[in-house]
Amino acid sequence: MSKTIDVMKEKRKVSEQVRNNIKAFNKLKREILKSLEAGQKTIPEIAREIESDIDVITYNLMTLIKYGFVVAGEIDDDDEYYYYKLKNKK
Amino acid sequence: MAKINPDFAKELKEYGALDLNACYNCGTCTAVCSLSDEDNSFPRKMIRLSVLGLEDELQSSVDPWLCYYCGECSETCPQQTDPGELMMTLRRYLTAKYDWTGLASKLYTSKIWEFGAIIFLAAFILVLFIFFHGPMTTELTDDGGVKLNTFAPWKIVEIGDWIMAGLLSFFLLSNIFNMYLKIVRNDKSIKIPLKLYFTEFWALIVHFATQLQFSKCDTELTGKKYTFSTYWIIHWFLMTSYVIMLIMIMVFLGWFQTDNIYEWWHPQRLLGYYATIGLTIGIVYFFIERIRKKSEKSKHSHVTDWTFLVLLFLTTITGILVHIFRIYGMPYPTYYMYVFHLMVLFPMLMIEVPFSKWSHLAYRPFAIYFNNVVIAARKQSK
Amino acid sequence: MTQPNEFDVLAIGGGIAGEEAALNLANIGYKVLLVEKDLSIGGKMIHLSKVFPTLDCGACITTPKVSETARHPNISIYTNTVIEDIEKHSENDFSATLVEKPRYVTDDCTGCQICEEKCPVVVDDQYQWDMVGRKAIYIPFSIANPRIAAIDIENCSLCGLCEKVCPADAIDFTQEEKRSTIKIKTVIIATGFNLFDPTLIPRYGFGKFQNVVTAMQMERQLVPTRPFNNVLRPKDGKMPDNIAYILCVGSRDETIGNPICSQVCCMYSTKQAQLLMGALPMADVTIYYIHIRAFGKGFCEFYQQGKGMGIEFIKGKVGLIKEKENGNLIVRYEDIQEGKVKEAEHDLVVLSVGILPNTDFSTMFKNTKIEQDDFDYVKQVDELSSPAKTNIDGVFVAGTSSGPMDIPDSILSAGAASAEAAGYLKGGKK
Amino acid sequence: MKNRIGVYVCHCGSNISDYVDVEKVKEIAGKENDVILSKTTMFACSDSAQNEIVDDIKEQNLDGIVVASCSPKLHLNTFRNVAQRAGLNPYNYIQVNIREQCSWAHSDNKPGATEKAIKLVRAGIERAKHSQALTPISIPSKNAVLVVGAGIAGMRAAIELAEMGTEVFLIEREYFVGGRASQWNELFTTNETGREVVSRLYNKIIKTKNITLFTGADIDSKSGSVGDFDIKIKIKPRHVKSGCVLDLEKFKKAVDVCPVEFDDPFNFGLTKQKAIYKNYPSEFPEIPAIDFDRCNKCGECVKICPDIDLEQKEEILNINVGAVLLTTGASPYEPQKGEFGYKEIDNVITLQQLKRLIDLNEDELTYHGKKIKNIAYVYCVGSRQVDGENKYCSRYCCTSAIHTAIMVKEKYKGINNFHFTRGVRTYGKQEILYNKSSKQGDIFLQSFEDSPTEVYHEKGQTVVKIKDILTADKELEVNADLVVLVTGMVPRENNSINNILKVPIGRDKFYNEIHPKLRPVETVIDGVLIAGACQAPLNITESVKSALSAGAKVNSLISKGEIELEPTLAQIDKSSCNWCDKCTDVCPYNAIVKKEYDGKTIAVVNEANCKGCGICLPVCPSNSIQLIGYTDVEIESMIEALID
Repeated sequence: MSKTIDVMKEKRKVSEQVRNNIKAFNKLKREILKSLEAGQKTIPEIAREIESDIDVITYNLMTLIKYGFVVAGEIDDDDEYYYYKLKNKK
Repeated sequence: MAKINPDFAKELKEYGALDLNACYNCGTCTAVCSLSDEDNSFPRKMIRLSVLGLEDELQSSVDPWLCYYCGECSETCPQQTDPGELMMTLRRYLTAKYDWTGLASKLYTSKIWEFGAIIFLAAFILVLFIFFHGPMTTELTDDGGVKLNTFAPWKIVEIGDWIMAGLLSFFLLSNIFNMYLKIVRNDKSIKIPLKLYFTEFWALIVHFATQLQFSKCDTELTGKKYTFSTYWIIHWFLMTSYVIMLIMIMVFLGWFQTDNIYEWWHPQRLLGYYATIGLTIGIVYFFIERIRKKSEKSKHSHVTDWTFLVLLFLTTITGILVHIFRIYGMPYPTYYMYVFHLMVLFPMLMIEVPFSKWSHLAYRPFAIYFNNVVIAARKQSK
Repeated sequence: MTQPNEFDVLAIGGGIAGEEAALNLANIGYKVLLVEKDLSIGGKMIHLSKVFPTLDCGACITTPKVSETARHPNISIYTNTVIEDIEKHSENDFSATLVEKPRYVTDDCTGCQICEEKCPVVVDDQYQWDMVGRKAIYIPFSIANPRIAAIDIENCSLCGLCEKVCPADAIDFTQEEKRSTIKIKTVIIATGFNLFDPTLIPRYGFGKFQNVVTAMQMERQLVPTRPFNNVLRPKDGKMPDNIAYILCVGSRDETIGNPICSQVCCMYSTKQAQLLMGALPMADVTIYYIHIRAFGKGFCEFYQQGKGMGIEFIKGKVGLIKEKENGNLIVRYEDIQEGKVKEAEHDLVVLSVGILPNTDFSTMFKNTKIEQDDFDYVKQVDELSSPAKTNIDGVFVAGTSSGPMDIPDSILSAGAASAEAAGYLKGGKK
Repeated sequence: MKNRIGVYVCHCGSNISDYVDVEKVKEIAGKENDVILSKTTMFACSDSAQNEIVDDIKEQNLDGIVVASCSPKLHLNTFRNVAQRAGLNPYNYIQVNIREQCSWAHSDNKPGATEKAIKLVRAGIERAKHSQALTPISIPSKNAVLVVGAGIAGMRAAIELAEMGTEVFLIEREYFVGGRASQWNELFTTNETGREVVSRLYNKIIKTKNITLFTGADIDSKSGSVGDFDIKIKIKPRHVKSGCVLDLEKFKKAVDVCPVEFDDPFNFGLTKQKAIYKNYPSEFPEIPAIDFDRCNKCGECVKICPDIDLEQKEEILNINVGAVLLTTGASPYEPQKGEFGYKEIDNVITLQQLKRLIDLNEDELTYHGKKIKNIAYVYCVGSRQVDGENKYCSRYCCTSAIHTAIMVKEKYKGINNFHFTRGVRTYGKQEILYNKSSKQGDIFLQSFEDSPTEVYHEKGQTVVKIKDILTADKELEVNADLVVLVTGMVPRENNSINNILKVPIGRDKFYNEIHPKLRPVETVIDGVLIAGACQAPLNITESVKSALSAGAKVNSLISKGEIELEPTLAQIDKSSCNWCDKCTDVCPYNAIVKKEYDGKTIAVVNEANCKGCGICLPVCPSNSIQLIGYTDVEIESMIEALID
């Protein structure tokens, strides 16, 4: 059965920005998930590890929570930052 | 306990304030002002005192002199109360109140007085020249210049200068003393150790010479790319030019008003050129600013602002013309222009220095000095 | 499915006012068409946390009205649809052109969200006010109505995955704009409001300092379907413990052209502050204000309650905000009661942004222009005795289209519009 | 007995789940006998959750459902509709309130809240098991309404209702219509005067066919219930014959000869009034009236004008309506003697008096013969009280005071206005008035609750003093020629209506609606609606909005010819009842009547009147009364579940 997406592909072109966004998100997703493989971490810890701007980490980490890759854990001892961990790991 | 005087705002309007009553006391103006601090929080406090008509408190306040009218407050005021212009107005008001003769008040609030005084003083000079001028010789000097000193011998003019300087200083200093009484001696509860007058004296010197506060306006506090330095440089250029001119005619008139024509690099000519160029550029800049009304501080021009600029401009132009007519050997134009030059110069100095805009140059550093003394005294007594 | 093209009433805007007006008229027995430009009805209210002064949750009050509207036999709803023009021919005789934008998803969608899982694109989620990402195919929000996905074609990578995985075969990229003309007898404008964009006041650093947020962003952080796992700073995910509210951002301000008071910010800020004290028991909350406008039924008591809970109210509007290295913010303000300029450090600053008219209505009416007041809201031509009446007979205004209003006032205003519209309909051709 | 029960435990966002362990509640409920399924849901009221319930009922063939969520006040009907859509009788749906009764009430004790929720849910399940399928009672309704109070709100609602096709009886307690608005001159924002608006509306009313207006009329008694109220209206005689408009000359003479003189309430005591009067010449209805309580029946006026009839008697009129709309409005707060110098210092008046004063003074503002220059307005008198009872903000007064100050300044020369405020609340577009008054030179001062403005008399001067927070707490004072107390709103005294209709009254003493957002103009008394300033302080536009809104609700309620009523009624067992009269005595709704049946006298319930309150049950000596929907079996099984 032919897909309707082909109709759309003839009408529209995907912009460079959309492609770059996907690449950037996938890269960050890989890095964040990899970083959390080793154990739970706070946002500043993740940002330090993968040397990215902290606000970018916050945004993407929260998106990963929304789509079920990561869950929030306990808060740190200073009551400042939550720990985040992979969803399927205890 | 203080009584409210709602009529005061109307009185203040004559000095130039716009919609000061529109203020709803949000404090934005004070919060954005880079010169405002915990010791001196303005301009809202000044607006409030003006609206309520608490004259005693206004007159004992230094805040208006601490403001350099960067215009941030007026730009950000949500009620368009124009606090910056109110501070300018209060400076006019205070100038009038410091002046014990009451002339300043008349000059600020009445066009008849302002222009009448100019015409009167100009006429006085004209009469002096009509009756007492020297011979109007067409004979030129060896260099081909006009013999100005024959028509108006510098020694005699210098005596006139000194009399005028004496008068000016008397008025200005007595007004500053009046200011001192209002600002420092108003609050009798604070004891001011004599020592402080000496230890804080540096402020007077520094601020008089540099108008340092000005540069503080130029911060990126509000996140805007707003350079105040251009303004400060031009102001400083104008002020030094003016001071050089003043010193040359007051102290070194014999050296300055010569019949000899020196080479162009001679210090007499160089200083003269610096000063005239400085004055011309400055005046033209402020003319343009006031006409364009783009920056906050030049949006609203009181009649005295224009009078001052026009007089200064005429003085400069006539001074330049006297110089040109003299070195190119044109006797009559030189003589007439010289008379006209003095007819403008004299009223300008007599009115502006003790009673009007030019007195600000003295009041500002003195205000900072007095303020520092009071604050230091308050801190010591704590 | 063929839709009828004749209705008694056209209600423009599916927010709480549009729904209330539509429900009232439908209950009397009129056929109503409700047109919403967004993907879901419910307006802004459905996104709110709890609402003042009763503190019952916004969704709890909106959703029953939303479902009642959606199910009412006398109400038809077009979402994702804009009105191109409305023409009045005579009394009780209007026509309108509607343009329904393609969702690229058909009504067969069950809202299972499998497509959303697979979609590779992540862009800002406008329903969470850009604090978190969403996919290019998405259900607008969990309690959206209709709960049908839509494709954001601008950001779609055209990978076709969604179409492959959809169990209901609901993806349809061949959809195109649908234009239709309808006949109606009366029109109710309920287009609502926009929020002030605080980037227009650069002194507050919104957009530059990420820990400066709008009240709507805070509102989202306080609802159960929030973007983060708790109330957190958008910059670094830190739990804030010293929060400031700045009132009158974009209202009562001539410099941005909105001299009037927005009527709700004082109360919603007080409400959020109370909720924050529940969510973050250790947090300090400071509200910087000019005047506290707690005027409605129960509002003053609510404000006193907030004070009693320990919210600090400081009279004085913040002049500017500076950011520190650690993301904390320094606010500079004049403490009016002391008459002194001060600086205070907070770790999160909330801008209580004001209300501006949504002027979409202004271009719809073709043969007679709809009159606007000095502030661009719909002009009420007989404000004292017929508050819903506009300059066009048969066109009525409901809710915040006629000025800033809180929810109870909007609902009453919608009630008034429905009564006046019903009177007009009954009057027939006058 | 139902044996296929579905249980839904709602998170209510986090309203419930923050305190009650909803998962635990769900699990325990799932283990109960006859419970087929037990689920949690984020928002049970959301559309998707509703659909899920519908699907469950159909697929699992459920015969009873329990939703543990919020108060039934909010969502009982929502879920009854869900049941109905799924083909289940709505009365097999039971709502358990675990929000107001558990999570909110016990936010400090989470385990306790959870335990209580479990018990309540179990009781709910028991009740569902014993629930019966019921059919709502449908009663005919009359498409007619009684609107009480012919102020702007009442008149406006009457017109709109009539236009929508409902017959309207509009009654006004005073002899003249217009209420408070007729006392005010120019109004914000249109600058139309109150009287102009009143006359516009009055002219419309007399032209509208199906509105009947009675002035001098009050509710005397009420029987019946929604759809079919029988209401007796008491009409005070006007003593000036209707149908005859006195000519102006004669009326003036009649007023002249009247010997009775007293403070005119219309002008708040600023002027005197005679027993025969009209508040202002163009007042409606055009016929003057005689204040018979004050009239000494001397008969002087009758000599001048034979149209006057001192013998007229009170009339009682019966009307039958489907609903009642109360638009009885508010009164200005009357300051106590000595409150800011009121009635102690000569030149202290209220804002309402100032408004009348402006109306009465043409070229120059004088009070007690003295020319006025400085006016001090003291705000929040009778509102936002620190010590007094009125904690609420009266909403309209800031704007009203400022608007009046602008008018004073525009009308008279040389006035200075000083506003002693507690923070100006000119919300919304009213802000431009505040702006305007500031710009015209009015001076605003502000104090906080802890240091109120003071008014005192000293050396022949009235002084107003404030610690002004806008001037760093400086003490400031003004010598005022006139001190104007900006008084708030209090509800009108309506004791008779309150007693007859039993409308609930809130803490602020205004009538209380069911819910400010969901049902803002309805009261818990079916068929009795409220609108305008009797509900809360409101300005004219806001009152009219609420009045029109109520109009729409009234119309949709009664225009269909029939109304569905709750079937939860008292039911009397005919066999065991031996008429003893005890139940009729206690019934607050007059719903029980005596009837002959099968040769004996028994009590019978009038279904339209019965509210299902249950008060008759415990007084019945023979235990012959059951409350449908709350039968003894249901209640007993619930109690058992609770104590188990």
